[in-house]
Amino acid sequence: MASASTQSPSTRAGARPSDALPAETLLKWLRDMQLIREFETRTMQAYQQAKIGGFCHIYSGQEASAVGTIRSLNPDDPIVLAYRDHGHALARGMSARACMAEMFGKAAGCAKGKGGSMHMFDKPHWLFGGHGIVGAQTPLGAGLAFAARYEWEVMGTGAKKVSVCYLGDGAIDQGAFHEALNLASLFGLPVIYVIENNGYSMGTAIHRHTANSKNLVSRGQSYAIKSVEIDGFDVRNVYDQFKPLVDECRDLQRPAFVDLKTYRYMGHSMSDPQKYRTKDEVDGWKEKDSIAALASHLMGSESDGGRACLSEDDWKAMRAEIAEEVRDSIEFAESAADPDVEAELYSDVYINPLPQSSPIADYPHGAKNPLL
Amino acid sequence: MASASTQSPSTRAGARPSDALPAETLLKWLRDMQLIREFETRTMQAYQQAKIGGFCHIYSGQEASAVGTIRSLNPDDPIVLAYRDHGHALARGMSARACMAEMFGKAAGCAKGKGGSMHMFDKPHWLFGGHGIVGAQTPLGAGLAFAARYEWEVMGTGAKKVSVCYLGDGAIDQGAFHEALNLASLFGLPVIYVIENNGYSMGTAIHRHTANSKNLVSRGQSYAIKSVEIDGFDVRNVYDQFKPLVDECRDLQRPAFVDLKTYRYMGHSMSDPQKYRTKDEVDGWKEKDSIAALASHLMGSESDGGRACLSEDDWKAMRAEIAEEVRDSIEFAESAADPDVEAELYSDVYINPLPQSSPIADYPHGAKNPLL
Amino acid sequence: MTTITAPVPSGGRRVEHPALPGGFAVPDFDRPLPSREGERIIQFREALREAMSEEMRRDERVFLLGEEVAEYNGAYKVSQGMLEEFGAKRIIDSPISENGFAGLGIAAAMYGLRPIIEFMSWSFSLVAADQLLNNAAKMLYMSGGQWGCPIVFRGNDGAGGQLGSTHSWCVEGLFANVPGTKIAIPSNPYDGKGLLKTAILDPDPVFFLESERMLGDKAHVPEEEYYIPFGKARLVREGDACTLISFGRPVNFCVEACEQLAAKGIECDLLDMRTIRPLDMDSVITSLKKTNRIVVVDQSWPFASIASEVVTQVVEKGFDWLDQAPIRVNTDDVPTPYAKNLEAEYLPNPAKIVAAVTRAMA
Amino acid sequence: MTTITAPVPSGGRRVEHPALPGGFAVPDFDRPLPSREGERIIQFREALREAMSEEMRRDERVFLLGEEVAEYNGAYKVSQGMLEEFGAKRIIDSPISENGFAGLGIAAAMYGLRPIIEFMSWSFSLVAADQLLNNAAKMLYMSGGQWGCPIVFRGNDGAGGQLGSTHSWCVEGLFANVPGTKIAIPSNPYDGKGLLKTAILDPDPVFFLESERMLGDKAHVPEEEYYIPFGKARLVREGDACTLISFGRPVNFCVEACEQLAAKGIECDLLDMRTIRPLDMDSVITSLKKTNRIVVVDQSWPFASIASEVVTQVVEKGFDWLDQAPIRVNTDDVPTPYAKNLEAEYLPNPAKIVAAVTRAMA
Ligand SMILES: Cc1ncc(C[n+]2csc(CCOP(=O)(O)OP(=O)(O)O)c2C)c(N)n1
Ligand SMILES: Cc1ncc(C[n+]2csc(CCOP(=O)(O)OP(=O)(O)O)c2C)c(N)n1
Ligand SMILES: [Mg+2]
Ligand SMILES: [Mg+2]
Repeated sequence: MASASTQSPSTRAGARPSDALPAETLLKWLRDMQLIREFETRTMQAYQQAKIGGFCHIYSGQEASAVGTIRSLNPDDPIVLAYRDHGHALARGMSARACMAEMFGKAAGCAKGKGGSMHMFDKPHWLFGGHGIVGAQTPLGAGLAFAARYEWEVMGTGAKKVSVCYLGDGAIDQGAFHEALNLASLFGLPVIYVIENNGYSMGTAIHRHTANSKNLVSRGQSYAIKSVEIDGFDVRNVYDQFKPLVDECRDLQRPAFVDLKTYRYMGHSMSDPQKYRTKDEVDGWKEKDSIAALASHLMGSESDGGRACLSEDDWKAMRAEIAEEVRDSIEFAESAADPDVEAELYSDVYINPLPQSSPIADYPHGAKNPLL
Repeated sequence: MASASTQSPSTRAGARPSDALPAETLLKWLRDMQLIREFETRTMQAYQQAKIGGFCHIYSGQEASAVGTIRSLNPDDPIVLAYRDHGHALARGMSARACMAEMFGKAAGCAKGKGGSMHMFDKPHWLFGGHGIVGAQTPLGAGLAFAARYEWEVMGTGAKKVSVCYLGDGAIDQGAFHEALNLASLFGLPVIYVIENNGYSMGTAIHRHTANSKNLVSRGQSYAIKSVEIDGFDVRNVYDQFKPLVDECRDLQRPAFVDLKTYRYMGHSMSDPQKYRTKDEVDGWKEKDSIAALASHLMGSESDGGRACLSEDDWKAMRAEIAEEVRDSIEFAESAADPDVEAELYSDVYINPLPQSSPIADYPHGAKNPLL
Repeated sequence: MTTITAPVPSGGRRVEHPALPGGFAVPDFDRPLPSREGERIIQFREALREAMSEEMRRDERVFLLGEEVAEYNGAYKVSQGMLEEFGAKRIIDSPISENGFAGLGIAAAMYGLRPIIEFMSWSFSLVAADQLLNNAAKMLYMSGGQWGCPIVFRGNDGAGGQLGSTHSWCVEGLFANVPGTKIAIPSNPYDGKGLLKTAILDPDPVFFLESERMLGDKAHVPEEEYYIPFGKARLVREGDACTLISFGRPVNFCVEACEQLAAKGIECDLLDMRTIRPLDMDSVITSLKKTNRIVVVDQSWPFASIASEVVTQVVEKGFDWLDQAPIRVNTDDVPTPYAKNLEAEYLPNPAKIVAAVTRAMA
Repeated sequence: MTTITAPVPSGGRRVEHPALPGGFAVPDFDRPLPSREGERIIQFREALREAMSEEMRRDERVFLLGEEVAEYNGAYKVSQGMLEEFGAKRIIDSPISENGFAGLGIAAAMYGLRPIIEFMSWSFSLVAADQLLNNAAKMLYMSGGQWGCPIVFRGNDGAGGQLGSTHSWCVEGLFANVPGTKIAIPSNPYDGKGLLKTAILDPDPVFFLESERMLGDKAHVPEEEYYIPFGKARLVREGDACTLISFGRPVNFCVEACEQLAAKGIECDLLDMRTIRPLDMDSVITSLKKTNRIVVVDQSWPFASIASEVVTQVVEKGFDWLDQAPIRVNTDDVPTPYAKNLEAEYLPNPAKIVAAVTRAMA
């Protein structure tokens, strides 16, 4: 192995694609991941204090997946999610305030408090929602790719795009996903299905909920879709494998299927006693923690293959800054106004509300979303 | 190749499983297939005379599939079908009269005229219905296998059974089928999914409706299900390949997936102008006609590998007898009574009808089905 | 999507909305509709085809997707010739994956296109119920007004002539309960065209319910472009004996019943509701004030049906004008039978309607 | 299946039917129900568990299948401990494949077993709508009486506390339109147990709608075995001012409203319908004759809802007894909002019910 200390990252022998990226980029990833971690920690607290209601699914542990994949995309590539969606929303650029306020059910939330934790929508960031029904987002992923392709191919107004549709390992058991895979392959749709395979569908281990679980890629392959496994616990690795796939799908306007191995640290939702796994198992994953791993890479010396662009103090400062940002989001959410019942309950049902649509009342036009 | 003329079929060198069967068995197959062919021809006539209503899907061309597979089963192995179901019903043992009368909408029909062409049910013959919604029968196939397995395993009252679920190539695009495959594999259900792959979903050629259509077995394999292709146009071949599979699935209580290649001679339904294929294509298949092929095998000399158990006259007589049986079924259906509106319209909605279930009328008990 | 300013039909206007960059077009509904009388006699299926083709010519964002719509020219020939005119990128054959392609259309609509999704039959839409009711109907609300879903789902609805239990659904009996969609059910070619054109321009999800049994019906459909507003019932016949309320195919049975009743000197108001959501109760109550009697004819099952809703709203809004209880005529409350005689008895028909009106007059 | 004679609970009888070899058991509904008062206080979820366990002990054909029902002990702990008692062959964890496992259960029921299929929430049953409505509801009819479908589908229904648009379905607003199923909606632990036991014995498909918000509710549930008949409303309170009609969770809001009204001297009849199909209109009309006023409280959307049906049948069967138009109280006609204040306003509540009764008394 050549000593690389004097070479620029991009010319290092055997370099991985992410090695070619400037240090600031990787520092941003670290920040993104830490923001998610911190955000989720505070989300749990707020939930326990009954400030957040409904179902709430924590993303801690899976940060490398959202950050590594989203950073491989253009900002206007459309994405669509399942209900475990806070991490992707933040990685995509939603402010912690808008995200937290949504969970607090406030008018300043990304969906004016109408969506909640499972339904994070962010139009300015091309985020087509978190979706609560398992698998329901998978035909949407195909539709986003269809529309983007239609735009450049039929209308000639857009660039080639790739859409990314995230789903859990439990969602592959839904028929909708298979219909979507077939449509994507048949129509040549540039959509990448990322299975965030954390090994469990709620309390059911993957081998107990899906057949042939060691070989998920064969599901994608059976539709003649390029299908790859990615170790999703290392953000640099996610980028290294995912970015070329995005480029290829964009270029060839074809779908792909990714079995991205990851792990969630917390329960399925806030009410999960987690009897289906051992503390040892969880701790085993935590030892490889993606945030710690990236921080140590960035702190490591170049001779050890590190980036030497982050000191302990920097890292501490970054964490403090993030803690402050999240604390601020809680404060913001807490003091923000509830949605106005008069204005909001009956609005956003129709874009073009018509008289006599309901026996109860007339639908008014909705107030503008603060995010837009 | 040893001269086999003096050997019993079962000891012939290189013999296929069907060669071990007595001549009567193969003659019965021939009769079954010819009965279906003749039945369908007369069905078309009756439809054109508006004696049969609704949608009507003709099975001609595919006879080897129903007969070869059903003859590999025990009479109490449960089967379930799509809407192209006359052939299977007859092969399973439904009388031509009950089948024809059903299509004529008569009380003597297998479902008292309530089901029609697409919904052939026959409880005494363990036929759990033809089903009109594409793919809807596929979870039922898994359920029949589940119940049969539960019966011997949990209750200890039954023998090991295999259920067979038939579907068209178009049905593999329905999500229900994938959910069923996963359940079958995961739960170890003895169900064989037979895709009667006639190359078209209505007017859409298979490569235009499903991805990777040359390799359908990979769909089954991706669920770790044993998956085989069978040339389904030769009834002996169907039996030769299907019978061992049935034995294996029964023994091991496991599912299987069969891509059975076949072809339909007629349009998708009675109203299909068939512009999507050429006459040449159809004629090409007709040259290999399964009935003609079996007849010639049975007429052929043993030295040519034939069975020498059928003369031209026998064959003529058999066809005449079948023609008479089908003519009789038409006559029967025509002169049979309509369902009695008073007795039938509101019955069979509930097994245990309760007062005040409907704002319109009370539900009575149904009359007994004449078949039962 | 790159912002495309919504093309506007002549006389119409553009309305801006944050969920729809480029806004949406509203036709000039004040312009009187062209005459229903004339010589340009075409089939219902042709009227539907004209509606789609005219809007596809104006707006490149509109496309048609469904089973057998392209190369087969439509299972019922509604889209005949459209592949030739618009090409395979806009007239698109789909596999039998209703849940999948309904969802595909929904996302395409969110993105900025204007999909028309054909269900060969609405009976096959039950497998897509989740996409229709959770996603199409609620996307705007769930997203806090960020994403609308300007899409039309259309296809055959109701019994089609001995198709049996699985193929004879009247989905309006189920789906109308759900807020967030608009539901149109035309009863004749003229309305079919005018309502479908309105549906395609409308920025909200529209369920458009046709009837296989009417696709061959013929009537004058004017050359001139026209749009029929949603939520405006049509007074098909006038009379003061009783108000008949219907929508879709049974309107035609009502016409027949009215003729039979007229022969006996009983003249009825007949209202063709044309859309179910919105539901033009103003016209119903206006008529009630004249007749004081109501008969509702609905080809779906009775329990919790549109007919129940109409009766309930009549009672809520016009109780004091009622001389006696409104009467509903639905299909019978059983799965659709196959046999011809059972099916004939099952469906609403002129005789049942005449009987109901006679009862109302008693 | 090998004919198994249906086990019969003490005092009951066996009824033969060609579609069910071995017949089906009908409990002794003439026996008076045990007292609702007592010391055996358990949770709603325990009452449901007892119902299933008792029937599973009696009848080996009964099994429970659904997501997380076995090793996880139920997402809402309804099936806690059942895996241990009955083993993994009868308490079965399923993948997230509602359409698939609903269909699996349907065929198992046709074959001769007695499945209980748990939907973690009925909100997740929309993906299974085809199996529920085409297959479970119609199998007996389509097959001309050959195959019944003795199956229970059960799970949480209705808003569960800020679960938002996709997770708050009241499927009775959709599914009740369809003939062929029975629909039970208990409002308390005592009825929950008695109705579920009846549902499991019943030879027809039963949709059993629970409520996440009530699973922790506690009440006396007697030791003694009992079955509550379908189609018999329970008169929860008596009065002659107004008839309140409800089912499921909102019955509890009605009780609260009645108490508030009683404080003002207004005493109402409150009917808990307990089942929707059948619907005990006899009891409704009997009460109407006393009160001449009706308020219906239904937590599904108003349009073409059970409330619409009740109003319509009241009008059909009791028009002359009505002093004024019946009033319905539904949830608001919008997708379910997430925010706490919006959701609270959206749902029926005691204040709205009091207002409706007050309006009815005006
Ligand atoms: C159709 C449907 N069925 C069931 C549920 C309830 N449910 C929500 S999440 C979940 C488990 C999904 O697991 P997975 O897809 O692996 O995602 P993860 O939670 O691990 O991110 C279940 C059963 C649902 N939301 N939708
Ligand atoms: C869910 C659903 N969608 C559409 C239809 C209409 N339809 C009936 S048969 C058919 C084609 C099916 O083809 P295939 O499965 O290959 O069977 P084949 O007719 O060739 O036997 C279609 C589209 C239906 N019955 N159900
Ligand atoms: Mg998972
Ligand atoms: Mg086919």
